[in-house]
Amino acid sequence: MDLRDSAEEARFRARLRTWLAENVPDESEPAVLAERWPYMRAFQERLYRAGWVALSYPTDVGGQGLGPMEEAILSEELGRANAPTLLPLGHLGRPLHRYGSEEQRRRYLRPLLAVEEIWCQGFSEPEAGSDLASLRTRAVREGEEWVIDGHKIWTSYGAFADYCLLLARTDPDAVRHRGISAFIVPLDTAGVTVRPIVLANGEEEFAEIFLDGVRIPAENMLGEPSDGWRIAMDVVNYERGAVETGYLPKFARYLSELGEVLTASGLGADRAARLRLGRVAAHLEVLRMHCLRTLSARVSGAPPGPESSVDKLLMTAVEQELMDLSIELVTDVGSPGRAEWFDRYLYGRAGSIYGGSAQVQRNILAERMLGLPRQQG
Amino acid sequence: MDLRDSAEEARFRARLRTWLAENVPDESEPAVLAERWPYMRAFQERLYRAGWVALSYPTDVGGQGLGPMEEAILSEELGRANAPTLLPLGHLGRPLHRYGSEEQRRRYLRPLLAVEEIWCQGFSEPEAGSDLASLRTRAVREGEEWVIDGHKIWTSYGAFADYCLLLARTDPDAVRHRGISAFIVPLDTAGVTVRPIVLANGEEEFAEIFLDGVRIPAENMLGEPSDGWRIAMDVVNYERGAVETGYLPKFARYLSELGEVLTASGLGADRAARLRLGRVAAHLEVLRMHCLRTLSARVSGAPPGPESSVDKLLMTAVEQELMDLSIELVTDVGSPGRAEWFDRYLYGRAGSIYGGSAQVQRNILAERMLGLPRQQG
Amino acid sequence: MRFALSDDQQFLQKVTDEVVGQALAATPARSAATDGGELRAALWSTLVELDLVALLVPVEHGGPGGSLTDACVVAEVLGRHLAPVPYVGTAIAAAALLRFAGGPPAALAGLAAGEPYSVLLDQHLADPDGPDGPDGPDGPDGSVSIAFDWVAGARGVALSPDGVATTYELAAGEEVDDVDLLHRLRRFDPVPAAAPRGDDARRARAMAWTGAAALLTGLADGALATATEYARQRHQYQRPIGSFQAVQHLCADMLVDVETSRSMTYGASWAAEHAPIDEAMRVAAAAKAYAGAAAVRVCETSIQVLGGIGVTDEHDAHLRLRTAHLHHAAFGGPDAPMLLLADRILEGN
Amino acid sequence: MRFALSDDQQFLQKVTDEVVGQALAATPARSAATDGGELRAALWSTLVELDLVALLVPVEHGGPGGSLTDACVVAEVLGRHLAPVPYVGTAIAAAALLRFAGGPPAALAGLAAGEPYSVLLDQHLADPDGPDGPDGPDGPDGSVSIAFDWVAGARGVALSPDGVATTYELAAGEEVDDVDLLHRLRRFDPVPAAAPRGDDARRARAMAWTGAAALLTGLADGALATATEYARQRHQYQRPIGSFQAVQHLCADMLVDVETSRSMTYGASWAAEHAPIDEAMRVAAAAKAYAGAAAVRVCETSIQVLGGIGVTDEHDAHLRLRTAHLHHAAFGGPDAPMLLLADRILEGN
Repeated sequence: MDLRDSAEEARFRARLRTWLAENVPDESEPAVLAERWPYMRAFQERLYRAGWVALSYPTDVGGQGLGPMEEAILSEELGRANAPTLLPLGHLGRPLHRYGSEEQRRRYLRPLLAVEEIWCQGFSEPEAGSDLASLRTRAVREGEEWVIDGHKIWTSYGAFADYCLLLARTDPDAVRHRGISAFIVPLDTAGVTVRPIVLANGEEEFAEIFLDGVRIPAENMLGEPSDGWRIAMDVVNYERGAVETGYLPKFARYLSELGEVLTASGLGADRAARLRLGRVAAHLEVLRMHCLRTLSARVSGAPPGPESSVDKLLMTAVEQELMDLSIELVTDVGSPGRAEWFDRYLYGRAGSIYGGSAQVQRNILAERMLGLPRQQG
Repeated sequence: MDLRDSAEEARFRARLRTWLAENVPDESEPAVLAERWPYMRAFQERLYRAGWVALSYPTDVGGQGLGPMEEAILSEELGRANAPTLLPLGHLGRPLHRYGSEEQRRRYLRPLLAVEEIWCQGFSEPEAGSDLASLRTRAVREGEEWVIDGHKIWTSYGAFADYCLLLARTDPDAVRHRGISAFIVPLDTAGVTVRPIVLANGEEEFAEIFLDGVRIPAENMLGEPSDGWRIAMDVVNYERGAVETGYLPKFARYLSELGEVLTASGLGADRAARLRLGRVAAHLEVLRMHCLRTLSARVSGAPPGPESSVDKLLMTAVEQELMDLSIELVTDVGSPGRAEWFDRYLYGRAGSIYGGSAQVQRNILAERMLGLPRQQG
Repeated sequence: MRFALSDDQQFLQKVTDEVVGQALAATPARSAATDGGELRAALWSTLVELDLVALLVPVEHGGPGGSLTDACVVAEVLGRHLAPVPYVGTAIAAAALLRFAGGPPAALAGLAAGEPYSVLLDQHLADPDGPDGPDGPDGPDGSVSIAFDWVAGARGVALSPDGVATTYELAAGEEVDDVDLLHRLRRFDPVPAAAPRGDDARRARAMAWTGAAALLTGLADGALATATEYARQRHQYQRPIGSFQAVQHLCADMLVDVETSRSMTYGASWAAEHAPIDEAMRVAAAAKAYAGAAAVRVCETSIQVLGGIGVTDEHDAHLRLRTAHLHHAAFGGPDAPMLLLADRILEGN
Repeated sequence: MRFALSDDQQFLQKVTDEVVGQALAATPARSAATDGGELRAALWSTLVELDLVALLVPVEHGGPGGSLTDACVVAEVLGRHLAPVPYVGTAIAAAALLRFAGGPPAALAGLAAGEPYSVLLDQHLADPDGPDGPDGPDGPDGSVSIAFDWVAGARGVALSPDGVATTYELAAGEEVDDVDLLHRLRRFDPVPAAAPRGDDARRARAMAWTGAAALLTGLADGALATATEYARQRHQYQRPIGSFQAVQHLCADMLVDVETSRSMTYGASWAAEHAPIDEAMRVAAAAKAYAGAAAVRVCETSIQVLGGIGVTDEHDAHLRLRTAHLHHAAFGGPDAPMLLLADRILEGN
């Protein structure tokens, strides 16, 4: 155990801090997505040009050849500097890197990491949510093309994306998660329609993608036929880890804002409020420590496994507890900021649903980590 | 809606209050069961002689011919008078009354209600807990006798009982809950061994009953062959209702004691403690109101159904919340009374297990009240 | 003792359910968030015509002479349908304040005739022992400025410092950006006001709390119905999700919350009107505290069962959760009832 | 940054696990409640022989020069096995107090040699802003009287009012009837004491909190193992109960609690010893608060999975729950760490 930066890590952190001090924009993050997207994208481009993106990717694909520790330091320092939220797209580079052909890696990976081309993830469908293996989108081979028909949903930032990493059924006879393949789909192909989904808090970061006779070249399959499930599980496990999502600094900022609310309302000395605040603060420390542990385990290079469901459940629990606290503390109707806190709280309710519902995460832990007997039926 | 006593109910309550003022013993309930049992029994005998027991049973079997309202008033007034806890045996009279032959009712019901003969319930087995239908105790007909072999567990007050209402499998070929019959087993019969179970809090109110070639007369079957399951469900539904258990007054007393603890510790003005206390107080009001509603529904005479699982889950939740509060408020190690509160808290953990675990109650509500599709497998 | 709805009340429930159900089948509740008040006004006049708004107005002032239980039956149905009308504010809270705290007879008669009244919220006044005391950040000592369940043309009602229900013209004012999209709040120039301390004002408070509890119970019941319906139809892993024990248990916990809230609310609907004032306050406080927390819990769980669609703007689930939060917070904040109950116990020692 | 046990620490974990496991397989932990101290003494001398008790004693006073992480590895194993030894009190809390708060060198040497030391609990002192303040009901202002993890012959250690760790002969005294049956408390004549305010005393407090968190993590891990083992074997409805989703999800929630407690505890085991004092306190406070609440929750859930046998005296489940509650409450009560964390945030504003 040693939570100190190594000499190398310390140098990295110092350089990063200096850069952030000069480059984090003064204006704060716009609330409306249409303004927030270019704001986030511009900062991420600036980060990339300065060499702070794709830290743990090899240099030959546009990364920095560093490790997960540097990714963690980046996440911490961005939070400390109150920097714009990063686009949560880094995990889509992983499957491209791992399963892509030489040509695919060369063609797609660098523009993805450089934020020149935006990617999204086409996994869920209206009838295939937690049960991803029941997906119905199908791809049929016709000569040198695949013809894709289907309907994807819950695609993050789909409205802004250029490419979609899409799952489709290529073998209609294979059962469930066999027979699924992964494709690289340019979203400007004829037959693709993208429609934003408005969330309860007004957010439009998700979208639906309709695919109607969409033709893509045969070489746009990622990996081998029927590799789709394996690729999807890799992505999902990365997605579940807290580290790459930038949640940690965001939560810390929220907590500090709640402290300000308390102080302003004169409740700072109230023991009930202090106990609640302290409880959430403890949970945030737990999230931080658990992320450090997860990161350390990743230094070996092994992709995350079913234990990432612990990370996901923890992250969800911390977010929901934090948001519940905000609703408990900001209860005077019409008090300033109440509607904004409520929007965050509403968004937090989605945490136990997307990326596999809390129920699915518990199934995974029970059967794959604890070895309990399979549920019957 | 009218929560006032009717004129008749008001007269009943007034008479009862007068009697209780003169008859509730001054010395408080002993903590140790060996002393508490005779204390409880003596008071219940006194209650019976004065006509306050079996209020809602017909007069011809030793009851008072009144209704569930009077039972509720009794429960309330006993609590208000800080009277000894009633023996929770009243629900065993119900199946005797409903399913018993003329002769059985004549022979057993009055001594049961009069506390002359103590009854217990032989349902659960080591391998048949929540899944009562998997019970293995068997009764084989030999001439004019039944021969019973098996092992019962979690029998309340089994060590003090004279008779056991026992479930046994009489048809080994019938599946699960078919083929089970109910018997009246005198516990002084040869082959019966009763062994107390010591609970984590030191309580010995439960017992195991071993039956080894126990022979009872053929006429000791209650109801028809294979009526056992129906009889058991009746008992269980009565048992789940809060009204006949005397919990309500006990909880109110505990809450008032916790108020004293708070006042004594100087935490009476602490908002955190007051909020917690108020939350539990609200839940106690809910329990009271829900019991009144259940009672009103019973005025029609219909036995309770699957909705009694709401009562049971509510009662458990209120008890555990109350006990959690006590542990939160009495945290100074070694502070006076902490060990006693802890014993009550430990006992509260059993509330979500006995009488059908909380999980089983939720299954019942989901499938039988909400009509959700049956669990598969 | 009789804890059950009378035949008349069951009829009232059925009629209200049909009328409101039909109206909202034609025009969904959510449209009230953007239609400039059209649906709200249409639904309100239906309720006025059926004499449901005037239930708490005494006969001598033109009301039909109903009980708080009657009004709670209506409020529960409105909550179940998520009806965007100012029923709790006008027909229960304002009516009770005018009736018990000596409000002007003309106002009661106007209310009976369908004139809208909006309660000026005393969230900063309701907890005399709270850290805020009666001095809130909204204005000078003991003043109120936020109108609850406001509609265009509504007069405001508040308890003036002498403890009498007083009405105010609410000419100007600005929309308040709170969480509920179907029940409106509007901020006006502060008027002086007192915490409900006298017995009459406390009775009115108990009735407002109970009315909110009834609406909250209805909201929860609707959320439960939506979730169980979805759980029966939605298939994942080749079976209805309602056949999974995890989903079943979420639904069962919702049912417990709904049924126990209902017991508490109807018990309080009798006690808040008829019991001695201390008991009325105690029982109403329990109803408000419990039904509020339960409704929030149930609406959250319902969203969990609904999965992805439950967090979209187009589904009503968030509208329901929003309305639950507003009513949980209204009339003194969520903590005031619990603090009152605690102090009862502490005073007893 | 390296968040992982070293090879040496994994070896330490393995050896401790084997030694303690063998000892308790021969004589069950529960016998310590009634055997007059026999098992406790036997197990303790094994730990002393292996130099596990002296891990925090500096080399110059005869210790092996271990780290707090080493001691937490041992404490976690002891918790998992429910070992009835005064490890947290003597080997972590007392050792840290003697070492950091200028305790007499002879006491550290004695501790290294296996002499028992018992920490005098300052539960009434630890929360300077709490309603009690430093004046507890146990004696005059700033006095302590309850010895934690007491064994026959133990000397007491407390922070005297000048902020220095001081030892006391504990001649007489009476057994305290608290909740834990395996870790003993004894009440003595009060001695004057101070809250841990100086940096050295706070470091010792951070280490005691972290040690308790390690024991609590082990307790929870053992409870989880017991429950999952039972869920695999116990059949109801003709299938293992562990195949029911409701049981699976209870177990999954326990696993999340255990793994996250573990992350927090080991993170704190480094920070409490090495980080700047404010960070050390913050992280240790989070570990104590979180692992305490999690262990209680997990031990309760484990009982639910065990069903009837879980609430009997003969099963260890209640002993585990009892030990969890004592350690959750020790060293200042369950609230002190959370209040400290809250005040950090509030001071930041």
